Amino acid sequence: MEFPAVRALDGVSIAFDEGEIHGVIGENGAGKSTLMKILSGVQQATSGTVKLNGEPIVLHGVKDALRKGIAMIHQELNLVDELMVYENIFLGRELTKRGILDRNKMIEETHTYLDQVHATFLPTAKVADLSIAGKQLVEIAKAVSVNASILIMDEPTAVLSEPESQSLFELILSLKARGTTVLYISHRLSEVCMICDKVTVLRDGVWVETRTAKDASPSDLARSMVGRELQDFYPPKVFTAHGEPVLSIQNVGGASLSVRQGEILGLAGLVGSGRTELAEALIGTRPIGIGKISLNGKEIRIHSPKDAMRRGIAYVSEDRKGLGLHLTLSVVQNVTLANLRAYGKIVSNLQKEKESALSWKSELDVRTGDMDAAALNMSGGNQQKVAIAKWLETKPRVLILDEPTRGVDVGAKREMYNLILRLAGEGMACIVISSELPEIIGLCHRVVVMREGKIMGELTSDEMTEEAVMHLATGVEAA
Amino acid sequence: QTGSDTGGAKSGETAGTPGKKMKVGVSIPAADHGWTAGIKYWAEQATKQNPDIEWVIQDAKEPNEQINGLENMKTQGVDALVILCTESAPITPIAEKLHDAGILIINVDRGFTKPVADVFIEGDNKAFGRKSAEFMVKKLGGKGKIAILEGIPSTVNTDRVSAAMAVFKANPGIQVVAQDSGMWNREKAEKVMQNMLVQNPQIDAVWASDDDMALGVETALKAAGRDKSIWILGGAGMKDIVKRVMDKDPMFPSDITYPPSMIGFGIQTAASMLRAGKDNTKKYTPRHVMIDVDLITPENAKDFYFPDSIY
Amino acid sequence: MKRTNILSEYGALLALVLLFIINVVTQGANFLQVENLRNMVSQNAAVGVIAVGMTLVIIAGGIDLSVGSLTALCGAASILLVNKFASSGMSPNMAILLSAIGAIAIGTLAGVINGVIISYGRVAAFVVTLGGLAGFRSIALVLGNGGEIRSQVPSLQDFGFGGLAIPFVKDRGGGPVLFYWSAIVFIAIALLAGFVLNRTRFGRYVIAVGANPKAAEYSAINIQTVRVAVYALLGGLVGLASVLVGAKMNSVGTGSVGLYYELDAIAAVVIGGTSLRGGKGRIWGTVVGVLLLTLISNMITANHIDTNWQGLVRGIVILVAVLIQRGRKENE
Amino acid sequence: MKRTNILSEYGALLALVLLFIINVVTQGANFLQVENLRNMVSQNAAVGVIAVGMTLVIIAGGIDLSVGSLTALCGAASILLVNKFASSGMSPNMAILLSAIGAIAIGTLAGVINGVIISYGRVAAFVVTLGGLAGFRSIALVLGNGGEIRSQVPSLQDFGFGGLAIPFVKDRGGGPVLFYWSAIVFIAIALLAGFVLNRTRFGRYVIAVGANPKAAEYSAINIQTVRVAVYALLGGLVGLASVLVGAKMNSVGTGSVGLYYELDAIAAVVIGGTSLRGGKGRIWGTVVGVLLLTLISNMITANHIDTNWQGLVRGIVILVAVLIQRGRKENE
Ligand SMILES: Nc1ncnc2c1ncn2[C@@H]1O[C@H](COP(=O)(O)OP(=O)(O)OP(=O)(O)O)[C@@H](O)[C@H]1O
Ligand SMILES: Nc1ncnc2c1ncn2[C@@H]1O[C@H](COP(=O)(O)OP(=O)(O)OP(=O)(O)O)[C@@H](O)[C@H]1O
Ligand SMILES: [Mg+2]
Ligand SMILES: [Mg+2]
Repeated sequence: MEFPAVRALDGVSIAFDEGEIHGVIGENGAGKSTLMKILSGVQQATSGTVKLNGEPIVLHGVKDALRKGIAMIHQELNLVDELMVYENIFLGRELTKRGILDRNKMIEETHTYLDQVHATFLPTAKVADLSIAGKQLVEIAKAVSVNASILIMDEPTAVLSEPESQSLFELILSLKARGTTVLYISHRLSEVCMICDKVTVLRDGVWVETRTAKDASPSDLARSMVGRELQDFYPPKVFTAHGEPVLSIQNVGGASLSVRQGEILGLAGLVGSGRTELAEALIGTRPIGIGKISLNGKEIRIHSPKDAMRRGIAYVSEDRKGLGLHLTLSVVQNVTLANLRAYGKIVSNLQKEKESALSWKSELDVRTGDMDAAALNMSGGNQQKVAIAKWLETKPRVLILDEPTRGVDVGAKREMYNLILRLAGEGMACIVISSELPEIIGLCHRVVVMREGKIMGELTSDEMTEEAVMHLATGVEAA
Repeated sequence: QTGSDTGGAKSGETAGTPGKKMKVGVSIPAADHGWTAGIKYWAEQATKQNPDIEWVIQDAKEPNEQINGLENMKTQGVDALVILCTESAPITPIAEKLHDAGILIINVDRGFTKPVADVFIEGDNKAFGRKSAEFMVKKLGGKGKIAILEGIPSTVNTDRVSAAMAVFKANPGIQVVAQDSGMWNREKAEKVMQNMLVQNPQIDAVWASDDDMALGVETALKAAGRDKSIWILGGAGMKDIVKRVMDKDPMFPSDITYPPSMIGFGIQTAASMLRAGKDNTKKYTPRHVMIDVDLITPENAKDFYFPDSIY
Repeated sequence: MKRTNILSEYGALLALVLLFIINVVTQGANFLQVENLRNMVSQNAAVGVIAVGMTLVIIAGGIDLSVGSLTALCGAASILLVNKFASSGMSPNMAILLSAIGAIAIGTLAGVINGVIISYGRVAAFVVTLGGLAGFRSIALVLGNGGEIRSQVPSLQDFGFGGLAIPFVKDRGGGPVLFYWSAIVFIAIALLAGFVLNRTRFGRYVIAVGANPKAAEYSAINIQTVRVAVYALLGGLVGLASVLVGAKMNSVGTGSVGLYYELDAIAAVVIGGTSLRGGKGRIWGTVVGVLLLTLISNMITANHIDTNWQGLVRGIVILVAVLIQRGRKENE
Repeated sequence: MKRTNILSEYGALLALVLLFIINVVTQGANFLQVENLRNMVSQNAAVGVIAVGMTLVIIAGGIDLSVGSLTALCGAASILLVNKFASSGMSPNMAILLSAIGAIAIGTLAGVINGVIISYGRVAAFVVTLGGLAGFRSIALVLGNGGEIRSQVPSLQDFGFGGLAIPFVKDRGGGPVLFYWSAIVFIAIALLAGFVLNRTRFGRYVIAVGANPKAAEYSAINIQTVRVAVYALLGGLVGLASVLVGAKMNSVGTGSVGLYYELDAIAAVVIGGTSLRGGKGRIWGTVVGVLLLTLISNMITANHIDTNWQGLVRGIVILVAVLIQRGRKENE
């Protein structure tokens, strides 16, 4: 598979056996999504063949692939926000009675699908009102509802928190029992080891190895992904927190918390627990109601992200595609957009822009050929890196990262953790919203756990265990 | 039920009964160029002079809008209507219905396709085309190169142009070297003329069929420095042009009248007929009045010059 | 961040009611005449039929500026056809029926052409249909060589002003007040379109394609086909509308008929609360929009507003009508 | 899935060249006269200036249908002003200058009003400016009482037809061929706008707001201000354009000036390869678009194309011009 300037896949040959769960891993930009897009008929391979049950097949578009029993959950959400959950799930295969849409039957069936993924919202909820994770659950339910013989999942758990992920695994196993073949892409290597039968590793579009997952450890996989030894994953914690709270909030939507200079504060919680909403209140895109926000002890009012930025508060959204980036703008333009003033009050210094963009490229190891190409050509993980670079550009005093390592490969994750630590070391206050518990525990100095918009409790670094966090997040003793 | 009650009170039959103020609707095309603007101006002038009557003036960009306006005027309970059609045939059916409903109909300029008007004050676009063309041929001594500017594609334009072309065809000495539409618009005419000038080294006269366009043409000629060698024949008697004719400007040897003031005559007719009771006056009011189009010459120009008109 | 409240849902209706009340106050009995109310519904029936089709096109993420010119083209064709058929000794009604079918067919064809160029040619709908705006009108002018085309079938006009008598009501002339066929067609089409949009699979696809083409494509919807279909549908409705116009005028002025219909139709759609961004909209809103526009003209006539000022009044009322519905972020 | 090839980048230019060649072939020497080429640039200078502003508005994700009517309004105002100033004993040139400033100010104000209602009132640009289309024209008509407003300052027209003499060239009259001020203004504005769009911070914001308003807001951009700014800018340019028109005509027909400018301007922008979806576009493309439109009219006049057929020719050429650029997915 080739794109202008990029050879995304190069002579990859893999065999997927019926009824197996086959993991596909690789660094950002390795070509996983591209491969899957080919298998699901979204893109056509420039060379090579696809065989189904030994028969060479040509896939003319998605419709054709679906007819041949191949369904895919894309890495990026592809839902119709304007429609309801059930309407999305049945989009393209609506049930009708005498040509008229059979609303009740579709809603009824949707209930069962939503239960399978343990979603708490109604079939008649408007997709636009769901959180990113909620939407992901819809995507999964939709893919399952097709009951395809081959189901491709491109980083389905990236935006899910523990319980959702767990229920997804149960679901996958039950599918396997039904004889469904599942191709599973993830950057969470532990998951891969846990549920996959086989794992295939790609690197820079080249097939590296295919092995049984049982006898593999995350670090083994990590090694063959990046092609070198990775010493322990989470960098050692150095406690750099000091001084008075930089930012502190009092009952914003019922939540109060504060973060100090050089502190890395974790914000844990389940899907829809209100973490993003809280963050958005901090940058003025959501009303803070009766709440108070104070910076360095002085109460401040923030009406817009612009206010927030002026005050040194930066927020990296979890919604990379919708809010984080301008996909049609070039990488350079994305990196400098939030901080453009620094490149000239009126006339912008393109050269200077390019230079700093390049420096971020190397700092965060962004994998892309052309910095002037549109961001939408980058792989998911690399897009994430650009989104973060864009805000580091503004040299914030408080950096709020919402699902920062979503879709980022292990190597890059480590670099990102190191970076966050270093920034904290330099006195920046960081709030890390993450649904990936190991990340919270491995990285944060302190974690605040939320449920239904309220703060359920707070754990110091040595109190942090997955059980403890889950207990607070769910309110039930972890069995 | 309400309908018929109020209807009775205002219906055409009781028109002219003393004390009761009469209502007349005036329906005209929207002012999208000088001449139609003139129509509006004269309509306002004439209505102002008859304050004893309640006037409703409504303009329309296209026939459907005009039909709607007429229907509305009916429900407003007008006793008479003065209509200048956006297009003749499309307005005829509604006019017929309104006439049947007992409303006095005065048709101005563009005639209905059926004799449904009580009085038809006709402007003769074919004559406009013919007479202007004849003058041009005469002035050129039967031979010369001319450019033709048409107006907005419409019945009026077609009538004028085809009538003129017939005359030019009949005179082999006359050579039409350029022909295009200036949309009865000064600016557009200026551009078109500009192109015609570079494309035709030799042009003796321009048949502009409308005074707005005539002025645009003049601008183009001046700009190209060819205003000495080419003369223009516009049409409709815009005050500026009439003045130029009066002042013996070589560029404007003549003009053709097509006075927008004719709407005023229509309005006046409606007013006086209603006052005296339309059913009585119908007896001696001519059903068809033809407004001749005259050739304006330096001699007679002053009779057609109205400095305070907007057109 | 979304704020959908009653106003944004029913703002258009509210505006209509307000304007209605204003008219009742200013015009009184005159306005409430059954005949006048009848006119409200029928006067813009043609534009209404077109606006309904336009709603689907806009929901599907498109737009069509060629409808006005296409009305003239289809209208011209239908009159030429009806004359031809009648002169070939066909019964008038038969001739009218066939000419109507002809007009609709031509409209549909034109719509398909628009749709194909837009979806397969991947050209912005705005330009393609801008081309149509110029092109279709031109063809109409050629057919009528710049002038008007008159029907030689008198009964065509009877159809244009025919309808169902409204019981217990007489007009000034003492005759019955007819609920015109045009109004009936308008209402029928609106109901049908509403059903298609909300109750059928096609309607669902129209929304999906307009809201998120990629998602629609990944859901195995053939977005090209859907796009072509909506334009074809609109084209057909334009053909139908042209018949209504032609019948009312018993002729077609090829240079003038349908002028500005595109703007009126689109205005009605947007006033009705359909977002030009595509992906959402309502037919009933469009109907309200059409009625609102008609009501404005009626009000202008009734209150002797000077013709120079009329544009301002029209503009302001339209603006107010949509401002009432403000607050829907997606309009940003 | 993006496919940006030479055609999609320079298709418009190619179309222009092709049409140019066609004209050279059909018209020969006539066409290549310096005077004629001069006309190509100057004839649509006013529309050109507007189209340049329109490009920014469209890139920012908006659209403005009110420019034509606004031209009439600003033009009317400028003539009234110039007469007033002159009659108050001011030097003609001074009067012209001040009236020009007045027109630009009025245009800007109108643009601000559009922009504020659109961005703060959260109403679709299409409707708001549709209101303007009706409203501004109406105000102009009121100013000119439906008719024409004539300038009492002869030197105004001297300015309209003044310019820089093109060396070594004489026209048929033997006089010098002037490169009109209007053309010079057009070119200057285009260059300026190109610079603003590609090199300035504001330009970048315009693109960002058009490409993804929400992401722009999250990137600490004040999208409201940017939106208002582009409409204000366009308004000001419309004011400037109206001065060019008024000077050339030495008068302003309040009912006729500026008719269909909005369509011409938007057509030019889209022909130039700017996507109506917003977020990307090019000024030079718009300039090419304007020249293309001018070339079409020139060709039509030159080849004696019947008035009735002109629309078809125009439509087809426009369509071909954009079809050449097909293949850019975002047009879907
Ligand atoms: N439409 C496109 N045009 C150009 N290059 C592309 C396009 N899509 C993908 N690429 C390039 O192909 C390579 C593989 O991309 P792909 O999305 O398959 O990576 P990935 O393995 O899915 O990475 P990630 O784990 O971050 O999702 C990347 O270098 C990417 O930049
Ligand atoms: N079970 C759920 N699944 C998806 N969306 C939900 C769920 N429950 C609530 N929501 C929606 O999400 C909003 C809060 O989600 P928010 O994104 O703020 O929480 P979060 O902790 O950031 O979770 P996420 O992991 O989705 O970001 C609620 O206002 C509601 O609209
Ligand atoms: Mg991927
Ligand atoms: Mg979140």
